[in-house]
Amino acid sequence: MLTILFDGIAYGMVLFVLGCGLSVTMGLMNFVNLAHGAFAMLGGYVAVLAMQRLGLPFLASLPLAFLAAALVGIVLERLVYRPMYAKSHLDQVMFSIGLVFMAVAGTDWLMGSTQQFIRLPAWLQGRFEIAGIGIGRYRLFVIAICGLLAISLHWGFTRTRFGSRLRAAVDDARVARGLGIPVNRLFAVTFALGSGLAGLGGALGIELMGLDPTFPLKFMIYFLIVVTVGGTSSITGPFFAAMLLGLADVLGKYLVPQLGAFIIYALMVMLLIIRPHGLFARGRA
Amino acid sequence: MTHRRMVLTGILGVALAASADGAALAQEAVKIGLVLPMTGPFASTGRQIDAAVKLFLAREGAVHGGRKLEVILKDDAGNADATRRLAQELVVNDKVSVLAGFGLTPLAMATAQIATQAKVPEVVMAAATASITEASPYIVRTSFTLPQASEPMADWAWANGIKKVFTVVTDYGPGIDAETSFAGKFKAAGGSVESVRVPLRNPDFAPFLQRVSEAKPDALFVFVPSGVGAQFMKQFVERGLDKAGIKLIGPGDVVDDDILEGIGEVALGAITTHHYSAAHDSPANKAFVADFQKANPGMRPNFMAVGGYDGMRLVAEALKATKGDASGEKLIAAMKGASWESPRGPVRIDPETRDIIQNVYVRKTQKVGSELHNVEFATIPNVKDPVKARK
Amino acid sequence: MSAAAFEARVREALRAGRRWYPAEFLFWLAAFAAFLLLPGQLLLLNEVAILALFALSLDLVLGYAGIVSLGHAAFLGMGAYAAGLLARHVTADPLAGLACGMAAAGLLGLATSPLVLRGSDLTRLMVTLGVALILYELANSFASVTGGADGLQGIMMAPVLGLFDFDLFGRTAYLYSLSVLFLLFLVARRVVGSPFGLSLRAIRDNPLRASASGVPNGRRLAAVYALAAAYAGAAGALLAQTTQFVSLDVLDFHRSADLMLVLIIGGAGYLYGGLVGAIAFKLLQDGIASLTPQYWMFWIGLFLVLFVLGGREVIHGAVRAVVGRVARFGRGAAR
Amino acid sequence: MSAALQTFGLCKSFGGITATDHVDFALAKGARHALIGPNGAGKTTFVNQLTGMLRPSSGRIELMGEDITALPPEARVKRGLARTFQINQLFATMTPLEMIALVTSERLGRGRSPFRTLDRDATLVAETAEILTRFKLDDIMNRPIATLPYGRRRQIEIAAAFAARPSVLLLDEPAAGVPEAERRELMATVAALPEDVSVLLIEHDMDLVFRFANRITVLVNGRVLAEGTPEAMARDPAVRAAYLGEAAHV
Repeated sequence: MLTILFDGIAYGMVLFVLGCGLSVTMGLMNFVNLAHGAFAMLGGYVAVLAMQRLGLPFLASLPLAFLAAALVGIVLERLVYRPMYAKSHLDQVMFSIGLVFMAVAGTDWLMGSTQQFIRLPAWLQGRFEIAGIGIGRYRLFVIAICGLLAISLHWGFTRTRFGSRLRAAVDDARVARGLGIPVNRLFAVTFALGSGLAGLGGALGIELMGLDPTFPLKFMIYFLIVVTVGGTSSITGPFFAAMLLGLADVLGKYLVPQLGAFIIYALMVMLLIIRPHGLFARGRA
Repeated sequence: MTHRRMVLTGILGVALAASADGAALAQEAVKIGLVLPMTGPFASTGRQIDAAVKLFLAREGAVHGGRKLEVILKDDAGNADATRRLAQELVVNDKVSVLAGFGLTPLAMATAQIATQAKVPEVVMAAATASITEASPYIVRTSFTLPQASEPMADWAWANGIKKVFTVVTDYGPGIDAETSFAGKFKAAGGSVESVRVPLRNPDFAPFLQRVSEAKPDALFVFVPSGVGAQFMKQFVERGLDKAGIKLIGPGDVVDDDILEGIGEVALGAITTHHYSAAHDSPANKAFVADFQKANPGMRPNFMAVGGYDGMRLVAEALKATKGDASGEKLIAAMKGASWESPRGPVRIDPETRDIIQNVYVRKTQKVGSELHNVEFATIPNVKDPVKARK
Repeated sequence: MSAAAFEARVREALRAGRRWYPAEFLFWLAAFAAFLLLPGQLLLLNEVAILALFALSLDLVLGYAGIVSLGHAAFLGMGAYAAGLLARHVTADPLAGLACGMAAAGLLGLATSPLVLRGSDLTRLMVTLGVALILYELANSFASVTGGADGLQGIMMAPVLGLFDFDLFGRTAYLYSLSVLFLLFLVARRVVGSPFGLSLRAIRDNPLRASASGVPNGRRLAAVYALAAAYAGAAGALLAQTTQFVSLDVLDFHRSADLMLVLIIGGAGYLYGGLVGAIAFKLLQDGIASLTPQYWMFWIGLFLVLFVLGGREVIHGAVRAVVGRVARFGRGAAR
Repeated sequence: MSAALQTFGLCKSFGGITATDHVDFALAKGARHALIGPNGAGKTTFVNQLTGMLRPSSGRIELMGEDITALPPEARVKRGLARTFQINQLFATMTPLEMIALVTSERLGRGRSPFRTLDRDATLVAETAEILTRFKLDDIMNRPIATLPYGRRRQIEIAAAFAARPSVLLLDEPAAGVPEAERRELMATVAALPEDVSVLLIEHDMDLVFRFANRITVLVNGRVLAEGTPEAMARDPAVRAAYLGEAAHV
């Protein structure tokens, strides 16, 4: 039972790293980027390629996944995302779905439709037991990395100058602009960071979630739940949302396997019923 | 005429046709409508079969029974509505004499009515739920049925000292088939079985495997669609279930040849029962595998490929028997009871059920040279689909 | 000008909204003539008609009431399963199935409308998506009823009106779907031009003023949402009946996404948008799929991106130009 | 004489800020009443509560003696309470004709009928024509509202409110932003409203207020500072200090 909790935490951690970038970009530009998962997939494939073709070790492929996704994030933000900010939510949704479709088909074309795999180094394989709780080494590794990331992100968000500017911009972009905060550049940086984190999450998640060209579609709803439930004004919100989601998903499947994925969707709709306006709302008067 | 939908014609034997006898040239080609998932999550099935069909035409020529075979390939992306419409269009507009392909059970089932209505044989090359051939008198199968592959596993497991089994199957037709047939047979032998079903769209097996680990069975019987096997195997090992002494058994889908290298060494030691392994030790198979890999570098033929290859063979044999008469009733009559030597071993179409009768092999996943293979070590000859055999 | 004369002018101006244009006659004439002119394409045409009905449904909520939805497939699926199950277990009569599908989907729309009507566009997108996903999982989980991932097999339909049997060539299927589409279109046309329809436009334009003008926004939106759901249910029922098969795919996300695409191609808010979009979409899908059968998704995606990035004006300009030319031609012919 | 519209201890607070503070207010039947106050005095918040766009924190609102505190805006419209907005709230894609027809059709209870037609409804046509004539919108009735000049749109704003045939009409700064030349005509329209309609005018322009109103309420910091005839208000030292004085200096 406790092992399951541990698994759920690991799962939630990966979801957090995957989704937190989305929540910040959504909060900052009020932009619905359904293509966020495509960046995660990109990171995953970069990691796979780095290991298979270049023969890099697993640990070295992780930063590469981050950098590649971040880089593509910067370029795309400049070229195609920027004109989208002023458009309606509907347009944004259509646009990002289009990107997802392109990413899915393009990846299929380049990489084939089969599942991709990585070989973990030996020290990350297998498991050990502490007080009767089976602990997977890899999951522990994931929790450690993601935990560190979460803490440093939280620190960066609340304690640094960048963070305070970011928070000001999320709160009210117009006022922030008036105060001389370069919101556009701030956003570009955040977008890159968020994409990069998604890429890293994608690479970390290969072992837990699998990786194939349909990844962005399969996990889109998970990211959206993280953002929806967690809100967009902090790091802690999405963090707890991701934990909740990871635990609910894993526990639900463990306890009532026949209901499968039903549980998390029901959870989401219930949350929406309870706080329909709480979504994306940032305590406006 | 359908200029609208330019078709991907899979003819490789154009050159061969030139050297064929004059009668064949005079007669119209026999069109085979091949409907496969070439995109989407099951695209690997489609690509294997497509490659095998092309290989058949290249190796055996396009002319059989005095008629030229012309393959029209359509992509249904694994979507049953599309399969049905494409099949219907193939029958109505392209006037195909045979429908073939069908990567998944729902896709084959959705087309059954069309086969019946149009009196066109439907050659199922992949889908493996037992009941498919009962959906229409025009359905013939050259793949396998899951009960066919699963029941021998129950016998082997019981005979090898396994008493308690936990089954994990994907929650759709084939999975349920595998679970019920295995559990039925194993329980009848005296074993005990616990079961969970995993939703088709399920990324994380951890919670299900955790249940398995707590139940401490002697063996874990698993069926998942072929692409998903790798993830399952990895988590199985990561969870330490192999070290806990739990054997991994099941029909061969989980250690699919196509992805076995990707699964890696975690697959070592899995015991599976299946009708085909690329490592099957026969001259026919060695040649088949070699030619396949020459035509498709980097791809290893799996049980889907052999199903596609034999599907073409079946059509060719039937045409030979009817002397080129491609009317549906004649063809289906000729297909019943047809037998030939396949890369997988001797096979025969059961005249009563139109399902395939074939050997089922017990295999162990091992290293052969530098590659991973499912090495066969026991053979159960001439297995009929047990579900229909009992009726 | 006398009061009576002015009243007559007002009446005339109010009637203008629901007057039939010659181009419309041409459109429907062409649709029915396609039955004779394109006998080899009836299966595709049947799909176009069903997609058009589905798009009409989304146009009612999006174009006329301004509700964005990413989960319209929920109603399509509901209608399809309801009609399919009725055919399997109760009666094989197509019209009964159609009514059943519409009723089931309409009720689902009514039941979920309170969820959808609160909150912002973003919330609506999420909730509609969530509802569709839940329905998908429900259909998947209750395999004993729905057939789960294997699909609902063994639907046999009786002849339409007891006279026209469904044939392999899709003749009955197309005429049946087209007739249902046409009738429901007439109803929609009437509804849109009614006081009710006017109040929907009011809500879409300015909800604040609408409620200050005495329009009960919530109830009106709920009503049109349920109506649109019933339309989508009808599309689902047609799909189930003409293919005699229902799979989980009817509830899949890509159905909702494709539908959005259909409507943005055709343009929302003038009823014909969905119809024109459906024709364009199917031709596009078919054309692309035949050129690159494996990667049509890529081109659809690219199309979407370019469309939003600035192609919309171009396409709608072209559509308007063609429609305008046809309309002028039609008027000329009418004289 | 009983009041057309009356509030009892009306309060509204947002977080820590009290925008409406125990307001007891009565609008007499047939009155020409003005509500004035400096910027941020809570005038619009007060109106929004009267019409149901905002829910009061506490207190009661009565229309013609009936408690309407909990009713939604559209129900209040049905009971005869209509308003205009400080910033035009129009249906941008409609024509003036359609907008007036909409309000009329809702007043006549036609709005829930999906199968009626607008043009075959003689009552609806007659009423719509009457409103269009009264507000001199007949020449532009078929042009999209979004294309009309601001002054005309301001007229439509009032016409749309009036088309609901209210017994109480709340005008929220009707002349705001209207150029001087058109202002006269606009106020003439307001002055020409039938006498049986009770009108509450929220206005900044003291000139307008004194020309139009026979009673004035001064709202400051969400509280009623004073109420009385225009003359009395003009003399009231507290009012002068709080508001008029300021205005005079501007």
